[in-house]
Amino acid sequence: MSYFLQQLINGLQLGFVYALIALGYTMVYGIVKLINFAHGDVFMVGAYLGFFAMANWALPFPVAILVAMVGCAVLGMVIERLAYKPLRNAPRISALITAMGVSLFIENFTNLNFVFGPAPRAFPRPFAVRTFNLGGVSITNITVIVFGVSILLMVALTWFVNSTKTGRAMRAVSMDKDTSRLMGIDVDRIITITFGIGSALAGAGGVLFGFAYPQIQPLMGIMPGLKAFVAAVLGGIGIIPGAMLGAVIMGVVETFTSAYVSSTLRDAVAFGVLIIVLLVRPTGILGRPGREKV
Amino acid sequence: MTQQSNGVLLSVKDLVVSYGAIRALHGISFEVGEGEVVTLIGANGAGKSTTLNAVSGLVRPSGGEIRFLGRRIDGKPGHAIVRLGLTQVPEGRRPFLGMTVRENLQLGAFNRPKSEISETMDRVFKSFPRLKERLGQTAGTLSGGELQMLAMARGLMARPRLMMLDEPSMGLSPILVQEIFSIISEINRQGTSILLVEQNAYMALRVAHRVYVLETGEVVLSGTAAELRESPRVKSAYLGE
Amino acid sequence: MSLLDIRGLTMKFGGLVAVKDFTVSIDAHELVGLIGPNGAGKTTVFNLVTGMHAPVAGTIEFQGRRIQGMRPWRVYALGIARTFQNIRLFGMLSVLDNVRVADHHRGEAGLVHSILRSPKFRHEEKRTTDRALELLSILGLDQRRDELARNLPYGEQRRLEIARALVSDPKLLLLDEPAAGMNPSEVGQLMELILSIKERFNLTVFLIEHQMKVVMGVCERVVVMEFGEIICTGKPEQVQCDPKVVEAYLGVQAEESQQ
Amino acid sequence: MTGTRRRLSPGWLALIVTVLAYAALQTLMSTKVINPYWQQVAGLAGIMAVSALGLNLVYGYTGQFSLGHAAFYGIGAYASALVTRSLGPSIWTLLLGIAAGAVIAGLVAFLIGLPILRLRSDYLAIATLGFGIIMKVLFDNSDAVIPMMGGSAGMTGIARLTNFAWVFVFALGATVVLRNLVFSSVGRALVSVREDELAAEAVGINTTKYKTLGFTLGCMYAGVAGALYAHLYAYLNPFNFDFLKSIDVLLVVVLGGLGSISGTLVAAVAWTFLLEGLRVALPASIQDWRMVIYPLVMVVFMIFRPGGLFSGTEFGFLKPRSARRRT
Repeated sequence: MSYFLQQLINGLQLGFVYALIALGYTMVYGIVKLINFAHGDVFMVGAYLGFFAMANWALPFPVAILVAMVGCAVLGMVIERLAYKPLRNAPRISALITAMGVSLFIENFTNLNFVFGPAPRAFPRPFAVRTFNLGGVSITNITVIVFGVSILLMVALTWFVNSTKTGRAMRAVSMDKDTSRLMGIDVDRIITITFGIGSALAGAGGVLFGFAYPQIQPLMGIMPGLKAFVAAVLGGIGIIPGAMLGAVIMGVVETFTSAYVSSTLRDAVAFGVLIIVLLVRPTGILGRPGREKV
Repeated sequence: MTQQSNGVLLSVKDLVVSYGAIRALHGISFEVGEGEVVTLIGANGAGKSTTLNAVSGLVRPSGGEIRFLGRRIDGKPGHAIVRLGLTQVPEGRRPFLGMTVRENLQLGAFNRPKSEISETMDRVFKSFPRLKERLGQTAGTLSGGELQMLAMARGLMARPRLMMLDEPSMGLSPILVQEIFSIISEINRQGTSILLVEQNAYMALRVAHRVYVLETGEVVLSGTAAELRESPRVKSAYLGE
Repeated sequence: MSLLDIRGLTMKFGGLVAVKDFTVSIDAHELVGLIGPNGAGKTTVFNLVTGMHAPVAGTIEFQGRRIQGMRPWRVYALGIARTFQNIRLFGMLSVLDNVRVADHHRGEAGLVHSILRSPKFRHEEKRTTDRALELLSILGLDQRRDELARNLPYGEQRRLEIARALVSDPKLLLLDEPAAGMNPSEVGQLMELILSIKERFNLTVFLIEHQMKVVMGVCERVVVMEFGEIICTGKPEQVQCDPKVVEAYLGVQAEESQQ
Repeated sequence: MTGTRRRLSPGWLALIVTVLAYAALQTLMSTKVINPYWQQVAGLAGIMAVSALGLNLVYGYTGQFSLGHAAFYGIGAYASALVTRSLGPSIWTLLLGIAAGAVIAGLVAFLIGLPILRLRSDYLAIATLGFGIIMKVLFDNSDAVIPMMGGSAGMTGIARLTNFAWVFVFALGATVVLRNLVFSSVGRALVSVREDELAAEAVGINTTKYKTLGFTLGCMYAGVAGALYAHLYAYLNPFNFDFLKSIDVLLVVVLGGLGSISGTLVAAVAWTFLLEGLRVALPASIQDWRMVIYPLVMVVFMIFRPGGLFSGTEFGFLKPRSARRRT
């Protein structure tokens, strides 16, 4: 039983990191219908920014998270302006291929020796890892930080999207772009902001990932990126609570597969769950089934 | 008001719009004056909605010019046009279904200062008292008539000089159509000019001051509403007589 | 004997009742109009007849055979063809191919014959091409055979859709607002076209239309819908005078029209 | 392209040019003017062409967005390698292996396609992507069931039974078959599904059948390509059949132009040679930049030519006579 609870905690921790990435995927998809493959790489850049902030500039970790968030927000907005905006009216496949191109570019560019370099680096921990024992389940202060920061960010995002003018505009644009224009909303600006916020969350996710699984390298974003996207689809793409739910499910399923079945099969099981959910409920767990107009 | 506008709010000259190889508007011209209700009537596909979408910046014209208050607005982005005081209530209402009535109204006032929103809302509720009761409900729970009212109220939240309405009667029962049209007249009396696109020619001719008849992307007939009510051509094509 | 027999047809989307207890019977070689305000449920009736939706309740019999809930391609193979309100051509296929593809279901030379270019394949290809060209020339589109469908002007796209619907020799043709977006002279030509193809191909036609001129000009019988229900059926002249229809369809107050 | 009776028809002309080109290449290879390295690259280009033609059938013609093409490529590779290793290397077991690769890839595609082809566009892409990742995991763990497959260490001991000649013949065959298929009633049915599924149903096309058909055939192409690859490279590693490999093929199809056989052929050859060419052309010190330049080319190309090289058009000789314009 305590083993089960322990794995559940581990799964939730992974799920929360996925959630921070998945939120960016789902917001961007909701607004421009683009699978932003480069998003996982933004997450990776966030981890590196956190690394530099702490290891090279000796900043405290809350500041490191902020640095990563700001840096990633800028990166996300630059990617959107340079690579995606020119293709807004092009066939969707062109935008998708471009996203893959951007993703490969970031991976291979940061892989160069004078940038981050291919060698994995140990993520610094500015404090000792302490373990608390709660009835047979051990929880580290790292886990507490991961839970705390991600919950804080998710609450903040939910508040922002639901209760601010810009958040309202983001929802409006994701529902109906033309009508949003008729309301006087500058749709391009909202799209850029969305990329910025999504990327900032991924940046924070990168730093937390570094804390929890303390090794980073330039290709570290690929698999978490894919899984976070899958999580977003699982929960119902474009739906913010869906992304959180899907991410937690992915994290837990993955951890349980490793713990009870085989760690080499965990990706297969995670994606198997995705395919089954899509077949039963093509628009995801919280998604609304759509009807085609004749 | 700027001098060159001479009481003309909106003037459209030789407007051409194409979708790919298909030309939807072949150079149409019309004007809307200060305080007027002007209506465009015509069959499905005659180019009425395209005209409104070109004026409000949703589609880019390939020729001609559009002036609002004397200023060129063709080619300007849609959100900038709204700021000048020109709003469009789109065909099919297009409410933000997942949002509440209040949020829909707030979005209508997107570019207005926060301080005036509650005052504008109160003013709008005078025309649409039913919406006040439904403020907290999501738009998806409203009936067709209420959705049309929401769309119009949302348009008014921007405090427009000119409001364009696309097919407000669509899918509504005759009694509701009556109600909607009397609200339109009332909005006009309170000082907002109206450009109305309608298939329901009877009602359109009743509330409008002036009328333009569109057929396959061209203006084929225009005049005062009274003149056109008697036109045999309008009678046979649109009034089914 | 009635060709199409619809009884108690009902359709719901979510909570909304789009069509309610719709009952109509159409005889062979009739030309029946279906009119009503926007959103009355006319297109939904067409979608139910052609298998695009499965009804919640009711039956549809075509030549004595129940077809409700059948997949659209099966319904088509039985002899019911349609056009769409907002023109649904295969934009990146040529005009000729748009027509030929609608004849595909009759072909017997499948994959292997196609890959081997067997005599059977060539024979069928020639037959279907000849048939398609014949229809294109009837509809005045033979000069356009190699254009991509999406590059045709609006009026020609409408005619191409009709050509495509006719290639399979349907018994029943459903036309969804064929005159939409046409100017009066085009509308006149369209009316002649509808009447001439009806005779030439021995068709039964069921037609949705907004323009009263078309409805009054070609229909032998008219069914009027409002809010998903039939409010009146009859000859065009009768229907036109029915106050209920005037009120629903023309959107005018009944008392006013009586003045 | 308006061949009159006196001139040779484009089809025959193309055949003659093809045979001459092949003879020239083969002569250059056997005289070692083209060294074994470039022979191998030429072989890879041909394999890419076969695989990409398959994906073009799935996505370009039938409109079904697949991000899992590499999985079928891998299935074909492993299946054929198992056949030749079990039955001993010979031309006959190679042919049997290629057939097995095609059939098994097709069978898996059919079985997985039946449920997932109901999904639309992006959802189908995600499902196929998921399938690709699952297959990669299964290849990684294959040694647990069939030790010969080697799992994540890779499969060795495969006889090098293919060469440029084999690849050329199969690529030519794949092209002709696809051309004949596309310009036929079946081909029109496939394209109608891509253009408008609902309208296709309304004109008598059983869309489920044709989606499954296009998907299965396209994946059989991938199976053939994988079988050729297995016996050209003589070593298989699950790493070669991962998500990025699917992207590679998709890229060739999109760069060439969706729904264009000519475009796919040109892009497959150009892309393979560009990548390998950069490897040779760049000095060792900036080798790493190769992988930076390649995605940049991709992005710039998409921004300036989103429709690909040949969007929906073909070289004249790739159209049957009946499909050529009459002028």
